[in-house]
Amino acid sequence: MVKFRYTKMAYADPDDMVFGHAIYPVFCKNWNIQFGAGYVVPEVKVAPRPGTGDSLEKLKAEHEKITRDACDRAAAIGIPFFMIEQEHVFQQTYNPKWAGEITALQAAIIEEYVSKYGMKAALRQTVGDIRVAEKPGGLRESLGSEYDRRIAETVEECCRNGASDICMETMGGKEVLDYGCMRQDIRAILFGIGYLGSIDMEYVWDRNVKICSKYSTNPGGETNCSGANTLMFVAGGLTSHDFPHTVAMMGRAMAAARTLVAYECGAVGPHKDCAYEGPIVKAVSGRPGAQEGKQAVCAHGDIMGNTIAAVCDVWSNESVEYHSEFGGTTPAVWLQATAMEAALMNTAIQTGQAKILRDLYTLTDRYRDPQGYCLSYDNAWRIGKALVEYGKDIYLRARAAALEAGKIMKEAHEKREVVLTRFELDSLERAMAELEAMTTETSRWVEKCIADYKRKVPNFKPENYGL
Amino acid sequence: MVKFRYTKMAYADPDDMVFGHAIYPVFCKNWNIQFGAGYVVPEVKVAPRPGTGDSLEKLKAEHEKITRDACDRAAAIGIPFFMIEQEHVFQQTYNPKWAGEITALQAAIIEEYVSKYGMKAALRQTVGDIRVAEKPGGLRESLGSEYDRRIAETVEECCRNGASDICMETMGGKEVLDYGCMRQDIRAILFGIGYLGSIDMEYVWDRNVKICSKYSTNPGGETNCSGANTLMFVAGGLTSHDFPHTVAMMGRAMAAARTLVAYECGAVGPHKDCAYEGPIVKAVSGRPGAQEGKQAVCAHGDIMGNTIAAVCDVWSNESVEYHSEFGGTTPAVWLQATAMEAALMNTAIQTGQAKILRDLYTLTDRYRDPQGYCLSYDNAWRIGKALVEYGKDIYLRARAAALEAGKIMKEAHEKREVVLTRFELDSLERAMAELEAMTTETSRWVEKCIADYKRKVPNFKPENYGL
Amino acid sequence: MVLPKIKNTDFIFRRYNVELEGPAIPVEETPEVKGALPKEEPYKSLALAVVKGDTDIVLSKVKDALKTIKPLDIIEKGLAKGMDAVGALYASGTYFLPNVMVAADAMMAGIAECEKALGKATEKKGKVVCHVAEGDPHDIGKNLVVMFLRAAGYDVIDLGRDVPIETVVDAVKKEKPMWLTGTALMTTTMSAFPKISEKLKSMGIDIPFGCGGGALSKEWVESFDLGFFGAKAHHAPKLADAILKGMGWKDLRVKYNEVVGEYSTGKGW
Amino acid sequence: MVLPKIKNTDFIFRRYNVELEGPAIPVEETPEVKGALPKEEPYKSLALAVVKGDTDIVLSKVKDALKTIKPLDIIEKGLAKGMDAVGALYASGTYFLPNVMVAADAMMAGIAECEKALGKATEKKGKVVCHVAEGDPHDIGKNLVVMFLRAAGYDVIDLGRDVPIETVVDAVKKEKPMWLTGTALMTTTMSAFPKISEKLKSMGIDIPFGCGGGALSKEWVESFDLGFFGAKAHHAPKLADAILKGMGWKDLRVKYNEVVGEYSTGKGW
Ligand code: B12
Ligand code: B12
Repeated sequence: MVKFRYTKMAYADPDDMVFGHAIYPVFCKNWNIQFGAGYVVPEVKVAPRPGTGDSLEKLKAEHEKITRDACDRAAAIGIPFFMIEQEHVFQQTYNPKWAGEITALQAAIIEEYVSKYGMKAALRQTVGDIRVAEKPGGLRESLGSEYDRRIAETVEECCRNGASDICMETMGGKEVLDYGCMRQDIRAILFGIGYLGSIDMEYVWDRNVKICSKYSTNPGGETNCSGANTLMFVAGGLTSHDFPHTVAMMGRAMAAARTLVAYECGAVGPHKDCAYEGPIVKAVSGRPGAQEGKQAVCAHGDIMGNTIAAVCDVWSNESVEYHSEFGGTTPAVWLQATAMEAALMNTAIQTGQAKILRDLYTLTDRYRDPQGYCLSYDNAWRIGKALVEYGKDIYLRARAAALEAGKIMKEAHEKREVVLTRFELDSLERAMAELEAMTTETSRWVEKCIADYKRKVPNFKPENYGL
Repeated sequence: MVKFRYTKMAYADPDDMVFGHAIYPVFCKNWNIQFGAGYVVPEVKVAPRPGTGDSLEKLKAEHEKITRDACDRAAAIGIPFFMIEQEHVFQQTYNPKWAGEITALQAAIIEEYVSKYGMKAALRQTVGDIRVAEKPGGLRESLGSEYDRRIAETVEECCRNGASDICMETMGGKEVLDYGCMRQDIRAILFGIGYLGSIDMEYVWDRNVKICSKYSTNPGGETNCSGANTLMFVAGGLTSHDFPHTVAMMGRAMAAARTLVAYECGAVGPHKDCAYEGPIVKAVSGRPGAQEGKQAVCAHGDIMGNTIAAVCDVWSNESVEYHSEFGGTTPAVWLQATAMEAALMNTAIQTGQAKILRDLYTLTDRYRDPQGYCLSYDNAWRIGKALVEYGKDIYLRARAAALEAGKIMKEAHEKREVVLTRFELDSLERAMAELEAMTTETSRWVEKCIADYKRKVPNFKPENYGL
Repeated sequence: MVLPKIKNTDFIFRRYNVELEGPAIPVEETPEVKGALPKEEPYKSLALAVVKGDTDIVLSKVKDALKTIKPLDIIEKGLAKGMDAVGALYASGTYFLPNVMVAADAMMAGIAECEKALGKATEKKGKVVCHVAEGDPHDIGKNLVVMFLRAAGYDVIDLGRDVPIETVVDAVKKEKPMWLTGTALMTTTMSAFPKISEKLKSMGIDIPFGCGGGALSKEWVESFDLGFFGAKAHHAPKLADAILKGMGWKDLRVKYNEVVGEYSTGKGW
Repeated sequence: MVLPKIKNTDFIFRRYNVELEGPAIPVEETPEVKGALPKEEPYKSLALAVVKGDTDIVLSKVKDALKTIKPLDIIEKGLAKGMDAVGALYASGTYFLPNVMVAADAMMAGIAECEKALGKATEKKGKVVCHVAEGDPHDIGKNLVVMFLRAAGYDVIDLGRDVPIETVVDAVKKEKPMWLTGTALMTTTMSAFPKISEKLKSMGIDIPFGCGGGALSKEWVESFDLGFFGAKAHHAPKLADAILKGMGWKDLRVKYNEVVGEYSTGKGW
């Protein structure tokens, strides 16, 4: 159950938002680190190599390297604090015992360095959402989902074995979102992300928060990877022809409404780095967030890699495969990359220039693409504001966020601040019109969606959402 | 022959130095790009994979990928201008025909993109210095060096086939420097970098400038990779125990005296990215320079990756091997990385905040390590100033630069701005004392060095330097 | 914002898409459509309805046409031509993915209508089995491959995502497809592919195994037999056509760019 | 500077080296030296002179000692013990590379003096051939390997840099070393190593081939027979000792960390 709904903005003025500072900083049980407490923490995330998932031994050896190489580099260049995030591969979440042993190993290595050098550190475990809608039991343990049962066990194992915080990237609504993504069907996108996604979030995070509290592990938060990131990814670069960036941005705005649910269930932040909806989420919640951008080029292309740094509290490389570069192995290289950027932000904070640097980041990609424009903290705040007006209704708030994003993009186009292509503009106008035409009676809208998408999307099973 | 010697500072005030601006901007013959003309140009450099040097066909295929992937990404994220640098592998310089064909291929691909998108671009060819002191003919064509003859031919082939500019990392003095590096012998370092290095630079660059002028190709410039970078590299990170960072910095100061020789022969800049002596060189010469740092983590560790950006005109990733990442192939990934940073700098320029960002960069690593402290533009300027006082004498000016760097580091330690370790401080004081004790009669000093190092360094052959 | 407006964004970025994508012209007037569309009616209108992705119009036109024309002609001379035009529009950058998707949906609806009239399924060009590796939930790439293949007239057995090795091998044994595709986006799931290749080989099955997805590289896919790397989903029909003409996995490794008619690393975005 | 001073640098970086490296104490008083140094004179002073890297003192003390003591005793009980202490000081982070280098120079000078008295070269522990790959000028890593091995009492044939494959193979054939090392820092020169391995194998020579240098990775080196990856130059003596004790390249691939007593990727800096 959610404990409350956001109906007010945490930040009264967007100008109060700045990197390294959150209204509700977060303290970690181990290694003395804080988030949003006046400094930006660099994060590194490295994926194990092909084949290493074959056995626990191999996977442990790989995680030992990842952790050690990162800690070593932290000492070598004088990084004062950092977070190592481990995103589980399938095998890790599927085998709770593996997840536990690997967490314990990573925690022990960090402990070794902390006691030698006295750095501040954190170990984030991002448990994989291995549930598959079309498999027996679907998304719910109560329906007999073996996958879901294992997820809960894995969360517990990670907490027990020394994780500083737990994150997830849940998949709720993904089947409908995917359908909408491929056909640019804005209603499917809204139903998938805003409605089904939010329902599933509540299910998962209510449980996560309960498990975490047993071990004083922080329930971190979410990202709408399965929805908004999929849209952003398929939308691609300026020269891609797969999905309009304007509509991807509307999906992103809806994602904020969904990502907030983790906090409404009691998660404390920082949410996950790939949540580009972060600035909206922070504006509404005042909680610290992780972001990725300019230094996540290893993981994916990005056309707002500076802008998105403006109000971050953790700065991440997203994810890179373990391998060697001339400059070291990837955990070393990419921790250094994010740490150097975090150091720049922390210098700005210490010299009283944080807002200047924030605005430089913001302006750099603000006009490059409609997504960067909307995720600039001032516009993000506006989207948040529209969202909380309908904060109690998961459908209406997601819709309001999307509409506000659409409005912002149209204004930008009219002011010639971000000139849109025909495709971007047409798609935007069509999506706006469809959204506006939707009924504001939630139950009627939901009924219609269920009926339609049950027919159109074979994997969509309302019972997965208690519907 | 050098055309002149630097005896005055181009910048009267260090505060006039800022990224993207040089007193003498450089124009390129092709693709409409300028350096130091009010914007920072991102650079990408990618090394071919193992095995691709086996044949011209393989090497061409590899360079086609490198060039195309970079150009593609430039279009995809809207990069307005960029430079592709190709550092030759042995096979490329050794076979002038290969170098020519590859240059032509790369130029054709860039042309294709420029004509489609209208971006500004440059193609830098960095010819390998394949000369080996101990092989027949040593460093000089006149002594029968086959390697040297081929270098000259390769320079010409690159010019003829469309290179925008030519750079090199010459090896003069390396044999003596290496000896000095391993034994922390400051005199050997000074003799290797400051004296022998400068003599060899004159030999190579006089020729390069002549060849380039036939084709209106820009003679770019140098880096003291073989000297100062070796020292910096062996010095490593804070936890390395191989060479004192303070003495490495003194070598770096000497390197400025040497790198300037290219300009004294008629090169126009930008010098090469790995010349961390760049801020000193720019202060003295007013010419644009390339630098690498925060976004060159792929290539090497770096403890001044922000500071070094402060006055750059080209921003580079140094070098990465061609391979795939989740986010694309390395040419795409790393061009994006440097371009995103360059965009931040260019935003600062366009919003009138360049000096603020410059100082944020500077302060970030200024106190992290004595090297970053000295290469902060204000201190770099001081080193340049000391250097030009003795501008006409290659020994004395390198010595003066090193002494000034030493002085700056001692001051920093005394002011507790950069607290040194015992090892760093001891080494610094010893080196200072030795430098101060040296005769200021150049010819006497040189004679003694020749005699000593002929004995101690088997590969050192004075005739390689016309001595 | 504490900072002022930007004087000149040309030094920061350029929106090449805006610079390149000229004014909107109706699709009917693009050279791609003009070139591919049939001249006579009702084929022309049928094809155009597919191009526009309008399922309702397609259905009504098909029903109308079925009164006088043979179902197979409707498909081949009408609907399929429309889809050809869509392919060309996508390739030239005029059409975007969702346009293709809705056009494909419209065409499929039309074909289904024709098949109803025929009383049986139409003959497909060939059979392809597609799947996403075990443990891997990333299926958008695979879905695109399926869509492009179906739109091009192939019979696709879609095994879905998180598919165990055995299931894949059994499907190949049972369905005897001309081509098997695999998609994997994670370093830890992709290792299923060489195992599948081993099993198939040990059963004497020599089938091209096109593998794609974020985590894979050409080099890696070519490290096991049968495998060839698939860069972009929209390459699938051209690859299938080539396989139909007899190209094997060894040829496809070398002639990939030629076959699909473009250079793509298949990495990033 | 347009910006003010930094309030607190602890949030930007920390100089862990300064925090860790306590106050200067004379090397004589470090546990490493106390543990390794001989108790009796003149061995103690001899060893200490090596520790301090003072060639002049070493030479005069050796000359002195030679009047009463056997050259081999001077080396084994004096000079070599000093070098052991140096190794320990380097490992613990008290000594830095140049300290090791000058100590090695001093010891070598002492040994040469003893050998003069002996009338012949002393027996070395074993023979190692070292080289840098063809086309590669980067030889600092190789020079360090050579230095560490010589300091540890090995006979090193240093072939230099930019060494053709044939030269390496011939040297191995002729010198019959217990170990061959190769260093390569460039992606385009490292491909010489598998070729060398092939040639050696075809001649029936099964010798551990330790390969290191910036461009290489453990995985790559293990992709050809004989090869094992060398991470750090100062590992060389321990590796040589292990080879002397009969370890082969296959063991070294697995037991590397155990043998050298530390974890190192050998990448970066
Ligand atoms: C969207 C996304 C998701 C969505 C997927 C939604 C969906 N329906 O597929 C969701 C949220 C579910 C998700 C979940 C996870 N993800 Co994810 N995800 C992504 C992301 C951002 C984009 C992937 C995508 O859809 N791309 C677009 C499609 C179209 O591309 P594609 O499938 O590659 O297909 C293209 C080509 O490859 C080609 N193609 C593909 N197959 C074939 C076949 C043939 C024959 C041909 C010709 C062509 C072809 O065609 C397409 C182009 O035209 C990537 C980032 C990235 N850099 O890849 C991460 C990424 C793949 N995910 C990653 C991770 C770690 C995860 C999680 C494990 C995270 C976690 N711990 O929770 C979970 C999975 C949990 C689990 N079950 O194990 C990592 C994988 C790292 C690794 N180890 O390898 C990535 C790389 C992100 C990163 N950098 O960290 N993810
Ligand atoms: C210094 C340097 C130079 C100096 C070398 C001076 C010298 N005496 O060696 C000079 C200037 C000559 C030079 C030249 C060039 N360089 Co250079 N250079 C470097 C640099 C910065 C540092 C290398 C170094 O000395 N490292 C320190 C030593 C100690 O490390 P090491 O040799 O790896 O050894 C360590 C371990 O590997 C180990 N080890 C090594 N061997 C063995 C063996 C055993 C058995 C064991 C146990 C251990 C072991 O021990 C050491 C640690 O304890 C690197 C950067 C990098 N990231 O590596 C580039 C680098 C190697 N150079 C590079 C390039 C491209 C060049 C040039 C080709 C550039 C050009 N076009 O001019 C030229 C060469 C021209 C030619 N002839 O072809 C690239 C190579 C890229 C590629 N294709 O692979 C690099 C990686 C830089 C980069 N990122 O671009 N370079």
